[in-house]
Amino acid sequence: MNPHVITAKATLDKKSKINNTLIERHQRSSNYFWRIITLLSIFFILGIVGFVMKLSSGFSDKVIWGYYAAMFAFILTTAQAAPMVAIAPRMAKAHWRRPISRTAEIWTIVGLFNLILFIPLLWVLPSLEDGRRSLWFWNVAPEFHGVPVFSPHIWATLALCALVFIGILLLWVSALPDLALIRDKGNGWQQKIAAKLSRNWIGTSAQWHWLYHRMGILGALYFAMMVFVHFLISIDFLLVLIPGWIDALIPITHAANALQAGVATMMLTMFCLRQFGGYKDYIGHDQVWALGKLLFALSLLWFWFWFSSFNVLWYGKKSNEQSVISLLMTGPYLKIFICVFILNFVFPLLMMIWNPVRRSFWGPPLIASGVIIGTFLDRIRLYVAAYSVPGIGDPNVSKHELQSIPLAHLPEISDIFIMIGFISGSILVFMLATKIIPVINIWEQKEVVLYEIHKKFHRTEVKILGKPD
Amino acid sequence: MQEHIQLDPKEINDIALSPILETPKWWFPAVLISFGFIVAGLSAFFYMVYNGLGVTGLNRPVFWGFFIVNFVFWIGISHAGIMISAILRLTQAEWRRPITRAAEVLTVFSLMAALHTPLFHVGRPWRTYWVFPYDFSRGVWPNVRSPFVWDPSAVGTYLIASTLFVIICLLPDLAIIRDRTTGLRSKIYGILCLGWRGTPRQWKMQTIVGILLSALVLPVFVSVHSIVSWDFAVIVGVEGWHSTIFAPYFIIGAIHSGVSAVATFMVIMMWAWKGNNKILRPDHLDAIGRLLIIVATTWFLFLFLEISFALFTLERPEIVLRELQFFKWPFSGLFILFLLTAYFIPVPMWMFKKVRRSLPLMFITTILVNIGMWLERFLIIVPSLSRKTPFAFDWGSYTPSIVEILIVTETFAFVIFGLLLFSKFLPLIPIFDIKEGMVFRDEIKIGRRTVPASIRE
Amino acid sequence: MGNPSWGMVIDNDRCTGCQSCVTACQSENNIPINQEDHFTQRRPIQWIRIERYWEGEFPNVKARFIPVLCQHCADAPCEPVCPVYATYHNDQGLNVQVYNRCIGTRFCANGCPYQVRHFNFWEPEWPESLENQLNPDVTVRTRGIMEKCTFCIQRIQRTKRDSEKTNTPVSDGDRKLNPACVNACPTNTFTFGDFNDPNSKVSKMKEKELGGEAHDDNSEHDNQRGYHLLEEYGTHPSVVYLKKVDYAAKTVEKH
Amino acid sequence: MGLTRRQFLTLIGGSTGAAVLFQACGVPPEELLVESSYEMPEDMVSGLDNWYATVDAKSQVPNGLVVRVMEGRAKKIEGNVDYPINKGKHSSSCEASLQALYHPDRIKGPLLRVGDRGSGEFEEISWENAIDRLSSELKKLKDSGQSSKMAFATQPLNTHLNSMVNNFTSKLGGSHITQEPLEQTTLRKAIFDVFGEENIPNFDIENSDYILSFGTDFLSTWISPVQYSHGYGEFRQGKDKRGFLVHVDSRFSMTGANADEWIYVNPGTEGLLALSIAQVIISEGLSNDDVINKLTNNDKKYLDNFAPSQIASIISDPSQNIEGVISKITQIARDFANSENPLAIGGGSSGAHTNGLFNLRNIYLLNYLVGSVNNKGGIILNPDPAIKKNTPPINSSFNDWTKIVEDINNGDIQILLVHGADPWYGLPDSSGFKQALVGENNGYANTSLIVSFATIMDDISRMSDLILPSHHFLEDWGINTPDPAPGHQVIGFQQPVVRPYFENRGEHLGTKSFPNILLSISKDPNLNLKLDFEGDTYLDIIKSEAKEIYNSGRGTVGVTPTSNFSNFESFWNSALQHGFWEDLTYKPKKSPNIPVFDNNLIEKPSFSEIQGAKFYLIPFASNSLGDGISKSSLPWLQNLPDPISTAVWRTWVEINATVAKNMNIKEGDIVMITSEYGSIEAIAFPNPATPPEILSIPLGQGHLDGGRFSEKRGANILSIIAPLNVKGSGALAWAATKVKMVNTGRWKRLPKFENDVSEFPTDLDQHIIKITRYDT
Repeated sequence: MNPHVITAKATLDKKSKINNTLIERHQRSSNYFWRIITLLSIFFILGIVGFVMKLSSGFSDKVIWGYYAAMFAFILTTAQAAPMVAIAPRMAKAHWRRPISRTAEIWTIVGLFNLILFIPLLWVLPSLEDGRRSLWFWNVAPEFHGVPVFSPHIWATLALCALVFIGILLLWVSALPDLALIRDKGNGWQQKIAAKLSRNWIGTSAQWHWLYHRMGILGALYFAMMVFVHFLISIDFLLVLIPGWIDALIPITHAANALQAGVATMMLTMFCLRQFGGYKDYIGHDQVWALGKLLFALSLLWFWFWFSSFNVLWYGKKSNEQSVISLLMTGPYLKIFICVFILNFVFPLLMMIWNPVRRSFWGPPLIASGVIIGTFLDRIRLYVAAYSVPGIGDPNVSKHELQSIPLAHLPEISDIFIMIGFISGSILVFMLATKIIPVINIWEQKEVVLYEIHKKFHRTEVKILGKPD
Repeated sequence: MQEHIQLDPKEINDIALSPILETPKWWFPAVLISFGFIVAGLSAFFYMVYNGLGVTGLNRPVFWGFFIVNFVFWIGISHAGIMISAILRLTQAEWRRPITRAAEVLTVFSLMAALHTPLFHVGRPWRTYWVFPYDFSRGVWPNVRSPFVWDPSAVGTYLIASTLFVIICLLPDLAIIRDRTTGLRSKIYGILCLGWRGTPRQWKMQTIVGILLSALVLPVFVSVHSIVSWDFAVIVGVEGWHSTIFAPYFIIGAIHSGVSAVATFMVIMMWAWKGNNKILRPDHLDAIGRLLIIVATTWFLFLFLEISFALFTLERPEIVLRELQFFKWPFSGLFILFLLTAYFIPVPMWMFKKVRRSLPLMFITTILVNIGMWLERFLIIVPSLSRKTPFAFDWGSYTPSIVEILIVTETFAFVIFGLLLFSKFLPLIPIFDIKEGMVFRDEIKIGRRTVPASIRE
Repeated sequence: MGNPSWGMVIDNDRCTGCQSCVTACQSENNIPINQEDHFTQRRPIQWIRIERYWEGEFPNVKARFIPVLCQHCADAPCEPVCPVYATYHNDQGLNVQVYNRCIGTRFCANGCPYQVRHFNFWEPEWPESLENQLNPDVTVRTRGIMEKCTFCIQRIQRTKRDSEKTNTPVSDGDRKLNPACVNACPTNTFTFGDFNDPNSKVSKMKEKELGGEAHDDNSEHDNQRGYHLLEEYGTHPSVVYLKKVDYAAKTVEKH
Repeated sequence: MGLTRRQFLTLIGGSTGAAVLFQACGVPPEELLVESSYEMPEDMVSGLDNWYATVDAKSQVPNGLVVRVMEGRAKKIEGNVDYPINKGKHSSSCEASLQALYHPDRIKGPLLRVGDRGSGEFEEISWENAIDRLSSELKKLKDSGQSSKMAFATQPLNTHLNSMVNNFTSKLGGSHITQEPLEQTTLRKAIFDVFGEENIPNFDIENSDYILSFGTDFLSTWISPVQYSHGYGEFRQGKDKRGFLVHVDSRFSMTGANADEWIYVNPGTEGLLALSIAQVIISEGLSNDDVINKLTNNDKKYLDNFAPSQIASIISDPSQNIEGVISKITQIARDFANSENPLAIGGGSSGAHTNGLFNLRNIYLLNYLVGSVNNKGGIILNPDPAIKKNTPPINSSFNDWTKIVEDINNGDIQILLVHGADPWYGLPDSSGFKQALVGENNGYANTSLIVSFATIMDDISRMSDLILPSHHFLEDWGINTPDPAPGHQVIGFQQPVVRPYFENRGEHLGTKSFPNILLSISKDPNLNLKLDFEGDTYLDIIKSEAKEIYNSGRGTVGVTPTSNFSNFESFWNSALQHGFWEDLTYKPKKSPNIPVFDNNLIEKPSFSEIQGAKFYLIPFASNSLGDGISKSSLPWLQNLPDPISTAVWRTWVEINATVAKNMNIKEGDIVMITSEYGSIEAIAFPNPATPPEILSIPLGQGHLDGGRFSEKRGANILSIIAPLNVKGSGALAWAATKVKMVNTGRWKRLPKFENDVSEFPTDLDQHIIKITRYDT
C-alpha cells in the first residue's frame, strides 16, 4: 500500500485555526472566573486562620496535628500525582493525552504550596532520639547513632523539594513553545510574562529535539521522585507511628493510591474545563474514555493492594496485627473505612462495568469525584489514626505492639478551616497559573493533526494513527 | 524502530508451517531424551510413593522443600503467556504478534508441570482429590479457609482459561493446515479446527472471544500468584514468610521469570527453525528486553522493600534468619548467585541495544534470570523454615535427596517434551495474527519523513 | 455445667528434664519406636519433648529445661490452613487431629509456631511381639500423615463415658483422666484440668499466677509466674507455663 | 468488554473473596463439616481395662506400680499412688519394662549351648532336661567333695529371694556374690562409719531447704531417683520457701543442671571441699560447740589446714579465679549452716575415687555439724527391715570379684550361676574376668558350666552353657522391702499381672519363675538340699510371710490397720490390691555417737595414668539406660534422649567446647579414648558445660549381646576402667582413670533429638523459658 500524502494546505489552516482560538481563549477571562478566584481566596484566608489557631496550640501534642498531616498527604496524593497523567501517556505515545497534558503539568505548581504546608510537620514528627521506630534503623547499634543525620526529616524535605522543582521545570520546558507563541501572537501583561519565560525559543529543529529529550528525562525523574516521596512519607510520617504495624506493602499502596487519585483529579479538572472553561471541542470522548479505563484499572489495583496486606495481617491472628487492623479498619474509623472502600473500589467497579455510564461524559467524572472524596477520607483515616496513637515519641511505650486502641479523633473547628482553606488554596494556585500558561497544550494539539488521517479501507472508513519513534 | 518487512500471506504460511510439514533432524533425539527424563522422574516418584516421603530430604522443621519451590517456580513461568498475549493485546502493542502463541503454549505446559507438584508433595497422594468438594454424602467439605483449597481453584481456572485461549487462537491456523495437508492428517486437522471456514462472522466471533478471554484471564492471572504467595504469607510462625508484600512481590517476580522464559523460548525458536527469522526478528527481542528492564527493576524494588521491612523490627529470630540467608554457607553463596543472576548480570547487559538484539546473549541472560528466580524461591522457603520461630533447639537444615532432584528435573523435561510435540503438530507462530498485523500496518508521510502507523477502527 | 475446656499448667521450676513424660507418652499413644536413622534424619516423633537451652560457658554455665507439647491453642494457626479439616478445634478446647482425613500437606506443621506437629515420613513398625503392648484406645498411625499431642483424648473420653455410666461427675485431677505425662512426671511439673471449672486446680493456679491485672513479663519483683508460650503470636494456648525461678537470673531488656 | 468485567467480578468474588468471607463472617467449622464428631471414632474402642498393683523388682529401690491390663496383655504401667517410695510416679525404665515383657528377642525356653562358648549357638531343650542337667552337674560337684567350687552371681537382692539364693548356695557350700557396676558398697561403708547403720538412711529432700549434694546425680540415676525427684518437686515449689540446691561435681550432670549452684571440683577433691566448708562453719562458730568438739577432738584448729584459702587452688580448675572460689565456699558454708533444714549427701563419682571413703565420710559428717541427722528435711535413719529372719542383703565389692576371678583362674569355680547380674559386661577388662572365663587358648577348662537365668539374652548368657529363662517380674510373685526405706517399714508385694507370655508353649518350654526353679532344683532327689523355707512354691513362702505379718497385727494396708482384717484372706487380698504393707508407727532411732572428721591430708585421690593422658574419665549411668544391665535391650530407653546431650542409641563423649575446638574436634567426630587398659571409640559431643579436663561417657552401650536393639551398638566404657580400689571399702574406683583422646578422623552424625544447629541453642532473651528472680 502506498503512503497517503496529506495536502499541506489542510494542515496549515487547521494549525492556524488552533492557534488563534486557543490563544484567544487563554487571554480572555470572564468575570465569572474572577468571582471564583475571590471566593477561593476568602476560603484560603480562612485556612490560614485555622493554621494560626493550630500553631498557637504548639507541637507538643501530636494528636491535634493529625488532620493537618492528612491534609498535606491529600494534596500530595492528588495534585502532585496529577502530572503523571501527562507523563505516562507521553511515554507510551498515546495521542489522547495531547489536549490535557498541559493541564496535568500545571498541577505541579500546587506542589510549591504543599511544600510550605510540609514545613510545620517537621516539628510535629517526633525525632528518632525519642525512640521512634524507623526504616533508617536508628537504633541498630550505638555506633550508628546520628547516621543518617536528622533522618527522616531531612530526606523527606529534600525529596519533596526535588519533586516540586522537577515538576515545575517540566512544566516550563513543555510550555516553552506555547509561551513563545503567546509572545509572538498574544498581547497585554500575559504576553510580557510569556516573553520573559519563553527565553529565546524560535523552534529550530535543534530546540525541538532538545525539548523532546528533556521532557522525557524530566518525566521519568518526576515519576521516580514521586514514588520515592511516597515511600518516605508513608513510612516515616505514617507507618512507624503505629506500633506493631509491619506492612511492607504500605509504600506501594500509598503510591498506587496517589496514581488513582491523580487520574481522578485530572478527570475532574478536565470535566470542569470542558463544561465551564469552554474547551468542549478540544476535550472529547477519547480523553474521558482513556482516563476512565485508567481510573478503573487503578481502582482495582488499589483493592488488590489493600486486600493483599489486609489478608496477611488479618489471617494470622497475630495480636499486634489484630490491634493495627482494629485501629485502622474495624475500630474507631470503621465508618470512614467503609466509605473509603465503597468510594475507591466498589463504586468505580460497579459504575465502570456499566457501559452507558462509562461511555457518558458525566459518568467517569462522577466516579472520579467519588474517588477523590474517598482518598480524602482515606488520608484522614490513616494519618489521624496514626497521630492519635499516644506516646509516639515515648521510649517507654512498647514499639512492637499497640497496647490500647485510641478513640477516633474528631476534627476541631481549626481542622475544618484548614481543610476548606487549603483545598481551595491549591485550586486557587492552579487557576492563577492557568492565566500565565495556556491550559491546553497548543503545540501538542497541532502535532496530532499531522499524525491522524482517515481513509477508506475496503468498505469502511478507518482512522490511521502514526506512531513516531 | 521496528523496520517493517511486508510479507505476503503465502510466505507467512510457508514459514509458520515448515516445522509441521517437514521434521528437522534434531527433533526425534530431543523428544527421546526429554521422554527419558520423564520416565526417570516418574519412576522416582513411584519409588517415593511406595516407600513414603522418607526418601526425600525433608525433615522437621523443614517440611517443605524442592517440590514446593518447583511448584512456585512453574506457576511463575506460567505468568508469561498472559503477560505477553493478554496485557500486550489489550494495550495493542504491535510487536507482540509473533510470540503470543509461544507464550501461551508455554503457559499451558508450565501450569501442567506445576500441577504435578501437589501429587509429589503430599504424604498420601492417592487422596489429594480430597481438597475438592467432591463428597456431598459425607458432608465433609474442604476447608475454604485454607490457601491450599484456594490454590487448586485458582490454578485450575487459570489452566482452563489459558487452554481455551490457545485453542481459540489456533482455529484459523488449524484450518490452514487442513487445507495444506492431505489424507488422514487433513481429516484430523479438519476435525480439530471445528469447521473453520473463515467467514466474516467466524472472524468476528474469534476476535471478540480473543479479546474477551484476554481480559477475563487478567484477574485470574493476578489471583493465582497472590494465592500461591499466601501459602506462605499467612503463616505467622515462619519469620521469613509473614510479609504483606508477598502477593505483589511474587507476581512481579513471576512476570520477571515468565517473560525471560518466553525470550529464551523465542531465541530457541529462531535457532531451531531458520525460516522464523523473517518473522521473529531481533526487534522483538529488543522490545522484550526493554520490557524486561522495567519488570526486573520493579521486582528488585519489591525485593528491597521485603528485606528492609523484615529487618524493620529488629527482632532476634528475624535477624538470625537473615544471617542464615545472607551470610551462612551454603545459603550465602546461593544468595549472591541469586542476586547476580536474577538482576545484576542481566539488567545492566540489557541496557545495551547490542545485547538486546543478539540471540546468544539474550539466551544466556534470560536463562540466568530463571536460575536466579528458582534460587529466589528456594531462598524464601528453605532458610525460613530451618530458622522457624525462637525455638533454637529445633532449628534445622535441609539437603535435597536424589529422588527430589529427579522429580524436579521431570517437570522440566515434561515442559520441553510438551513444547516439542506441540511444535511438531501445531504452528508455534500465530499465522492469522501475523497476517492481521501485516494488514493493519501502514505508513504516513509527513514532509520528507515517513512514520509507521497502524489502523484503528 | 457447659463443656469443659481442658488445659494444663506446666511449672518450669519443677521440671528436671528427666524425660519420664516422653516415655509415658510414647507408651500410651502408640508412638512408633524412633530408630537411630530417624534421629540422624532429624525426623523423630515425640508428642512431648524436653528442650534444653544453654546459658553461659564453663564454669558459669546453666542448662535450662522446658517440656513442650501441643498447646491446644484457642486460635490455632494450624487449624485454618488445613485444606481437608484434618485438624480443627472441638467444643472441649482440644485441637484434634483426624488421622484418616489427613492427606499430609504438612501445611499445619509450618503453621504451628511450637513445632509440636510431627509427620510420619516412614511407615511405623513394631516387631511382632511388641505389638502386644499397643494401646487399643489409640489409632496406630500410618505413613504420610501428621500427628501430635491429643491431651490423651482417649483417656478423657473413657473417663467421661465411665462417669456417665456411674452418674458421677468427672473429678478434677482424676488419674484416669490425666494425660500419661501428667501421671508419670516424678516432680509434678504438670497439672491437668478443666479451665471452665472455677474450682479445678488448674483454674486456681491460673488465677493465682496469671490472673488479675495484666502482668509485666520481665519485671523483677513481679510475684506472678504464669505466662503463655510465644504469646506474641496471639494463639491463646490452653497451656499455662510458670516461670523458672533463678536467683542469679539476668533480666532481659524489653524490646 | 462489559461482559469481561462482570466475569471479573464473579472471579474476584469467587475464588479468594468467598474463601475469606467465610472466615470473616466467622462461620464455625462445625457448619462446614456437617457430620464429623470430635469424638474421633477411631479413638472410641470400648474394651474393659483392669489396673493391677505390683512392684518393679528390677530397679534398685523397687517402685510400686499399677499395670493396665486388657485382654490379658499389659498395656501401660503407672506408679502406685499410695506406694510410699514413688507416690504414684514412675521412671522411664519402669514404663519400658513392658517392652522387656514383650521383647521380640526374649528367650522362649531353656537353651543349651551347642556351638563354642560365645558363638551364640543354642538349641532349645525341655525344662526337665535342663534342670536335670544342672542338678546332675551340681551333684557331680557335691559328690566329688568340691561343692565349694560353685558361685552364684546375682544383682543385689533382698528379703526372701536374697536369702533363698544365699541359702541355696550355702547349702551347696558355694559362694553368693552380687554385682552392680557402679556399686554402693563405699556409700554403705561410709554410712556405717558415720551413722552406724547397715542400711541407707532416708534423705528427706522434700522437707529440706538447703541441699549440698556431692556428686550424687539423685534426680537421674542415684539410688532412688523417682522418690528423690518427687521430693525435689516439693523442695522447689511445694513449700512457701523455695529450697536451694548446691551440686558439687566434677561433671555437669542433670542434677548439676537443675542446681542453683553447680560447683566444679577436681575429681576426688569433694572431701576436701566438705572439710573446708566444715572449717568455715567451725571457725565462724555457726554450729553448737559440743557437736564441734565431738567432731574435732575438742580442737578448734583441727581443720585449719582446710581453710578455703588453702583448698581453693587444689579443688578448682585453673581457669577459675581463686578469689571467687574462696568467697563462694565461704558463702555456701554460711548459708548451709544458717538454713533451717540443711542436708548434705554424697555419692556417685565422689565415692568412686581411691579416696572415696574419705570423701563420703566427711561429706556425711557435715550433717552432724548442722544438726540435720534425724531431723525434718535432713538425714532420717531407717528402721531395720520389717522381715527380720532373712539374711542381710549381700553387697559384694570389686575386691570380692577379683577373688572370684582368681578362683576361676585356679579352677576353683566349676559352676557359675548368674541371675540379674552381668559380670561379662559389668566388670572392667582389667579385672581379667573375661580372660579367666575364656581361659588359655579358649579351652574353657576353668569353668565347666555357666548357667544363666536371664529373660533376655545378655552378654553373660551368650557366654553361658545353659540358659534357664526366668519370668519377667510382671509374670511372677515376689516380696521385698525397699532399701533405703522411706523412713518407716514397708513391704511391697509383687504379683503376676499377666499370665506368662510363653505359657502357651506348654510345661516343658517357655519361662519359669526364678525362685521356683531354685526350689525345684533343691528338691531334686539326687541333690535334695533342705532349704529352710517351707512350702513348695515361692508363692507359699510369700504367703506364709504375709501370714506372719498379719498375725503380728502391726501396720496398715492402705488405710486399714492390719488388725481390722477379719481373716488372713481378706488381708492378703487387700495387700495384693494395694501392692504393699507399711508400718507408719516408727520413731527414728536416736543418732549414734558422733565420729571424728577425717583430716588426713594424705588422702589425695590417685589415678591410673597412661602416657599423655590429659583428661579425667568420668563414666556416668545414663539417664535412660542406667548402668546398662538389663535395660539397654529396650527400644524405648534406647530412643530416649539424654537430658543434657539429647543423644540416643549410641555412646557419646562429652567434651568441653573450647577444648574440642583447640583439638579441632567437632560434633560427630569419632574419637578414640585410650586408658592404660584399653581403648574405646565414641562420638564426640562438645558442649559449653563439660569442664576442660573432664571427659564424661555414659554407660549402657557396647553389649556383646542383648537382642536386636542393643547388640553391637556403641562402646562399653566400663571395659577400659582401671582396676583401682577405693581405700577402705574395696569397691571399684571407677572414676579414677585418666585417659587420652585422639580424633580418628572418621565422622558420624551423632543421633540426638536436638536439631543440628550451628551454634549451641540459647534462649537469652527469654522467648521460651521465662525466668523470674523473686523468692517468697
